[in-house]
Amino acid sequence: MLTGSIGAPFAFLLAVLGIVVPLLLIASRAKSVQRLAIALILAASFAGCLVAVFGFRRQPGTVVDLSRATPFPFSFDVDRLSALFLLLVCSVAIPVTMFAAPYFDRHYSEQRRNWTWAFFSLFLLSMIVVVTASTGFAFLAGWELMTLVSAGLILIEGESAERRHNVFIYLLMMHAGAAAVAACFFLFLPFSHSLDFGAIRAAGAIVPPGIRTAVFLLAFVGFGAKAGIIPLHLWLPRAHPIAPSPVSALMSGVMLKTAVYGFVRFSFDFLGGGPAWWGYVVLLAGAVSGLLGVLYAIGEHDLKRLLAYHSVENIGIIYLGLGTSLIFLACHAPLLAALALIAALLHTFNHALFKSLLFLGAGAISSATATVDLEDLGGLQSRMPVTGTAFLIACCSIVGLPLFNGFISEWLTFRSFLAGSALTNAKAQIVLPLMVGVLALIGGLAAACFVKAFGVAFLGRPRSTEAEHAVEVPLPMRSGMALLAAACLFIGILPGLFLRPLASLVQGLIPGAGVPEETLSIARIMPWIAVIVLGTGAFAALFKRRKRMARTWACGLPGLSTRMQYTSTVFSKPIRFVFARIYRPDRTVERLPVDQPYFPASISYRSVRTTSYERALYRPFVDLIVSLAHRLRRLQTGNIQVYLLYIFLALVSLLAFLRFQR
Amino acid sequence: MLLLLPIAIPVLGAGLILCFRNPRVATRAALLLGALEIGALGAVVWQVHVRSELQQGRYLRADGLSSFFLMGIAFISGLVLVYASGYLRHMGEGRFSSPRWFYALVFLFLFTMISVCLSANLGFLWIMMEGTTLASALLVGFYNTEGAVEAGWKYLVVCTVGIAFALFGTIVLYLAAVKAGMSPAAALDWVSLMDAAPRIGLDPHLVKLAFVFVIVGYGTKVGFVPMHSWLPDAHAEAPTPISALLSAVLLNCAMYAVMRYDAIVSRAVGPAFPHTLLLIFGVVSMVVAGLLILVQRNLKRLMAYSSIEHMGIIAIGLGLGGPLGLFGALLHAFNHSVAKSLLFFSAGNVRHHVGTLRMDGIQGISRTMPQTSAALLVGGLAIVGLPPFSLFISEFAILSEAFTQARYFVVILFLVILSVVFGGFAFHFFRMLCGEPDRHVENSRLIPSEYIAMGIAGLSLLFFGARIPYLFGLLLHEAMAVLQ
Amino acid sequence: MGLVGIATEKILSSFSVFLFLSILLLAVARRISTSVLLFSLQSAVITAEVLATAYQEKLAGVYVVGLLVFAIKVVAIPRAFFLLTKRLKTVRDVKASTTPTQSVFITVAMIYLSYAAVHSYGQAVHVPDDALAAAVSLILTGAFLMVSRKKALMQVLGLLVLENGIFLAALLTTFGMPLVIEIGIFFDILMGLLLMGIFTFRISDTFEHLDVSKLRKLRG
Amino acid sequence: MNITADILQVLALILGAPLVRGIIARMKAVLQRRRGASIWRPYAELFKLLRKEDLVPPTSSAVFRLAPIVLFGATACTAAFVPLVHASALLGSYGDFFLLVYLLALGRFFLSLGALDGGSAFGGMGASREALVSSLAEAPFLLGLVALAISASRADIAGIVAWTLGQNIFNISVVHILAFTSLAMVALAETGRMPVDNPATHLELTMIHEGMVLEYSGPSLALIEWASAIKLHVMLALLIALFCPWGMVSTWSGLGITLAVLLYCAKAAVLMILLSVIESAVAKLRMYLVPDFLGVASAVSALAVIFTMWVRR
Repeated sequence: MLTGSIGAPFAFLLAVLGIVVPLLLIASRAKSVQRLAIALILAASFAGCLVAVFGFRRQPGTVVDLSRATPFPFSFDVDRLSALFLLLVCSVAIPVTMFAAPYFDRHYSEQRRNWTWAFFSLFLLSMIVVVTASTGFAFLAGWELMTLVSAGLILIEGESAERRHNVFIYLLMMHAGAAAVAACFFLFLPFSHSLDFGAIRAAGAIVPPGIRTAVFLLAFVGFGAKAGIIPLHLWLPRAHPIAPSPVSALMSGVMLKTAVYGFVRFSFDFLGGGPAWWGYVVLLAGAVSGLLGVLYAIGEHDLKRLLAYHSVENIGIIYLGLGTSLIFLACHAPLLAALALIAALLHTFNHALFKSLLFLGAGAISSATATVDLEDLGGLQSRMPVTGTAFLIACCSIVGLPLFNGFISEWLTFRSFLAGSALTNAKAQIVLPLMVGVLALIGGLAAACFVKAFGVAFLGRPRSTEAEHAVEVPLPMRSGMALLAAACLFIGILPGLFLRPLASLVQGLIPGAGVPEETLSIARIMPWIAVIVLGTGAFAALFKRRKRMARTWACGLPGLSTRMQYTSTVFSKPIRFVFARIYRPDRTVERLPVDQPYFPASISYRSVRTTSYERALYRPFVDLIVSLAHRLRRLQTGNIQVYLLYIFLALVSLLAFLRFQR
Repeated sequence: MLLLLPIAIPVLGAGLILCFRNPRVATRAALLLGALEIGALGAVVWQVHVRSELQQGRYLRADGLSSFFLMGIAFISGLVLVYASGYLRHMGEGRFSSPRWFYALVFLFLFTMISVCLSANLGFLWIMMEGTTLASALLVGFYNTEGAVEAGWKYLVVCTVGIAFALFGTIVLYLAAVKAGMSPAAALDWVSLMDAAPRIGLDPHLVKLAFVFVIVGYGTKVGFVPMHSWLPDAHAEAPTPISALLSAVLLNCAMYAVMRYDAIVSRAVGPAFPHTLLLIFGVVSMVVAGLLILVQRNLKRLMAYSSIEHMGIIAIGLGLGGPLGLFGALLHAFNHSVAKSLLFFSAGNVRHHVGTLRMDGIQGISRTMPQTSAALLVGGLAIVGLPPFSLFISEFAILSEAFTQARYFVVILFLVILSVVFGGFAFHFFRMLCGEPDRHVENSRLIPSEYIAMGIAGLSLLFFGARIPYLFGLLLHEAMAVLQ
Repeated sequence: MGLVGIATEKILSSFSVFLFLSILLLAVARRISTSVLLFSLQSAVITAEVLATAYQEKLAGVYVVGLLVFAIKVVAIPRAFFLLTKRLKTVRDVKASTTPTQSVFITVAMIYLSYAAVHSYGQAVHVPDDALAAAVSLILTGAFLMVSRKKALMQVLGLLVLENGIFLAALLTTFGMPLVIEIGIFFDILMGLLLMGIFTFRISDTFEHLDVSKLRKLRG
Repeated sequence: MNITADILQVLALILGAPLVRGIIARMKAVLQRRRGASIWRPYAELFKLLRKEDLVPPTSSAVFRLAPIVLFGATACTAAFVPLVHASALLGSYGDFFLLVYLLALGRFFLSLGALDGGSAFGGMGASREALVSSLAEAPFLLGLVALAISASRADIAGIVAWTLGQNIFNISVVHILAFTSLAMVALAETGRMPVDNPATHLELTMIHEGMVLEYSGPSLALIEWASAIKLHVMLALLIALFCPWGMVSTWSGLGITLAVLLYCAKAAVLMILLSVIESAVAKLRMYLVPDFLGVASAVSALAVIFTMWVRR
């Protein structure tokens, strides 16, 4: 039942999250019970981190096996890849739980709060099950549960028509994605005869090429839908913003990573890489998602939608790394493949840290000023210093500036592109170095977007009374954010501590790969860079003496009003003007009354900036199915004679089938 | 002698109940009779488990497969009787539409279905199957409204025509058996037919002709697509407990009959022919019913089409045949009946409190009727085959079998239709459960009988999703052994 | 061989022509009463064939079945029909959805089809071809009647013709199934008729007409 | 031994930066037939500003005063990567050009935030335009450097310089020409020189870099001006080191060093003349023509990368 040293804590983790906490919360509404539940969740997450760290060093083997109880084999195994993602889930869960405790108290009534906490712990459980499952059945059960529980968490917040529509799209796309993922597992059945990961891994070699391609494409689509790759990202900017902030932090920071885990598990662990065009498909998807994701983000002025689009961009960067690694595998360069995979996995971990911090920051803003619309915020840094600083660190990390963790993984991705030029394969030699330009453009635009996001939200003068009277969030929320910010800085300045285990993990996945030299050089130089920059900065700070207040210069006018500041829409106007073709905003200008254009009573201007994928890509497909259904509905005419005719026709056609078959 | 008990109780009970004029007494008597009936069925199931088969004269016999379906009938009829006891409190006192007539017909209906499962002789099986149509036709037309009469008439005529073809199929099989040298008395007996099957198979054309007529005949009762037209009308117009019985139990009995024939024919002429037919009907039913779910306006018709779709899934399971396919088909039959009865119970509550079954008239019931909408949600999630519930297990088994046999065409359709149905159900349930409730619907709480019925159904869905009980597993494997 | 033996020989070989005749007339019948009369004639012919087979095959059970057929299908059912048509006071017209000429053509096609079908299976069952063909054409015409007639009673009649066809086919090929099963089948047919009668009354009460094609409220 | 040389190089780079600006200003004035201020004026300006007090808007937050410090720290750090006279730089062999580019990006990021914190329209306008220009400039910047790295098959700057030293002066490959053009164009955009942004202007509507620093005064303004001077000098030194490093010495001998310094000053002078000629001859580009300017730079650098494949064969 529980094997190995980490079996016990892992079982404790599952039991607490899965059974103890939900039952406790449903049973009683007392405040003490709820605090106990939160404490249990924190303890379980901490145990999860321990299991992940110890799991890293031990030989992989089933940790917890429930197969005797369940109809199909249902067991868990913490090998190196699972350990990394388990660490990711649990390490992000601790600060998010600390943040969520006061947040839920402030936002929800008594009864809803218990349901939210119950679903919260089930949500964590489902993600842990997904990343540590070692049989197909357990993985799929966790996968569907994750979608259901997250949809439940969103719906608890409210039931407006627009929210329902978004959750409906979310559930529909996730279910279709899950069907593709299920197909991936089942395609191995004729060869592995069981859905146990070990059997699938063994069968990976004897699977014919046709099936391998089918599995890869299904995995790409199935996990791409959950990760939010561009054509399949429709649900992401709709579902994340409407979830409560701690939940959208978990969804954006952690749930997307389970999709990356699934894709890596299939393309590297089970299939062990494939022909080169696999890599190019993933590379293209990554580039498109990265570019379009950041461009749409720049157009947004709702902070949470902006962050959701940035998840699409960062997933794009992760897929760039994965694509490069697949290309190197196809060109038989295991060392370079290892470098690219390390870059992708590190960026996955980094993204989990800073994206959840960003969403927690957005949550802090929304609980302090009851709005996340950038047009109404401003001047929050002086009112909410800790949130501001944490948000600033997260912005620097996501943009990939040195001294922060985002830079390490982007730098490794750059170096893997550069290393691509050393390949003998002509196509890769050209495409990969050019990808440097794409990633640089993504990085530049991300910098522009987050200057806007942080600058408009936190700096300058408050643009609304709520922002004016904003007050710092309580201690647990601040400590949660501080924890994540510290982690971002720590990995940014001392990456070595993290890169060595990652290198050993990747050696397991890619046979014949040593430790890439770049990981060592970056680990050596980053501390020096930090010393120089901070030292010079400290030296420069010596010159600063007395500070005198003086009103901002307003070209001699009596005083600046808050409306004179740059808002987020105006800030992004130049970039949106340059990339107008991508946005294709549909503007509607309406003059009332219509017959007298020159004496308008009122003129209203409305422009929707992001291109509507729903109208272009999904609506025709859905309309086709519904029209087919309507045509079928006409078959049920209501007349009994027609029904009898159907039976006789069926009989006659079967008899004819029998007659000719003979 | 024990086999006579489960048959005698409903028949005598039906007669007994008729003479209780007072509705409350009739209900209590019905509950008592129901308990007796379940006890008798339990005893039979236990005896079969102990002695692997029970024979009573030439016409009654219980083996592993029949005991599995008997257990299903016992469980669902128990739930229906408990629910009906609460449901009938607002039924009028018409000449024919009073509780005592209702219970009498219900027990007659149970009698016919139990004897279908206990029949050893294919002719006797046909007679009792025709009996189920007759008993339930009156129940479908019980409310005597325009819709009910129309549904009752269509149900009676279409099913009788279907059953007539099944009779012709039985006769052709009987002919083939007699031609192959079996004595007339033994030629309809299932066990001897199974033993003599290879000999009968020497002249395959007659056996194939017989199976074609049987699958069209009993297929009408199961609700396969070209012959399904009666099902949505009958289930939508019948009173709720009856539509639960129809959907959950009657369709399974019809499928039981198809299984019996499938066993004989596949042993006679090899599984290729019957399984291809089952697969064709299964896939066509699933696709057409799955698409029709999208455009339904009436809640009960939505449930009816979902039953057709799930019968399609069971047929696909049977058509695939392997160990997992059979396991999935049988398990799916049981799971579907539990989930479908839960859904019909909640639909009945919604109809009573909101006043209409048209889904655009039902709005925001999660606030006005919290428990019923919770039951509706649990039923909906289960019927769509999502993990925590038991239907996910059986669909998982059927999918594994389909992939092991590398039938990619079936699998693609299967997965696409599952997503389409999920979309349809999500669309309908979101509109009903969320949104602002219209004013005049007052908040309502469940009465104890409804609470028990729905609670047991919901809990068993969850329980079977996590772990199949040991005894149930044994029964399942004995049933599979019979068909192998 | 005796007079009776020759008679039974004659019956089995030539009576099927009367069945074909009854089918054609049924196709063109305008009124319900003539249809019922034709049905009882048809059943009488079948009773004769049953008794002939019983005599030839020396099977006691088949005699009982023959008497049953006579009692139910020749006497009881037509009487019930006449009672019903009188009580329901509805228009006696059959209201077919196909013109008489079309019906005849279709019935002839049915007869041809049944001959084609029987031919391929006929020698496997070494039974006089035309008798089996008559049985199969009865089935097909019964089906056609149910589909084309709009009146509820005519649909019931179509069903009965269908059942006649099946019964005859069963009798010719297998000389009747075990007696208990035969009796059970007859009992079921009777109960089915009883219920259809009840429903016909209900339809005429609620809808004031018996036109089945107008029952179209439940759609989609 | 060469640690001290490297540190000297870094100090020379940082301290010599205002001088470079002074010389360029002087050359422009001479070209425009004006006397122009002395080349040491930027130093005087820095000392003046350092002695003044720091004016801070009341509504701004701590980021306003933090921005110049981080900008100066980051830009000074980039100076450690570029070799002037000695073939290796302090961090030349460890860090590569990605690090250099992104350190510059760090400085720009905080400067833009400082501009927004001022709370005036000009800060926002400067920051928004800087966002556009810098985001479009990063791609050609990196692609140009990648082209050189591929032809030298080395990623660190010192390695590229060492490789170019080994090449013969006259067989200039097409990759180098294309890379030089694109990097020169990017340098103009990065340092805010004429075609993209007019450094000397105070006309609100046209300025990008000046718009951002409008609110700053006293020591903060000094640090910002000094940092932009360092960035100009670093770009200059980078162009010289990557494209014509001949004359650099690898050993620390007295004669060699003086010759190298003289050669470096000559090369720098040539580039400065070129820059001031451009600044005097060319009018400032309209705001929405800058993306096309940078588009050309990225196309040229992409072409350079593609040509590396054939050149090396």
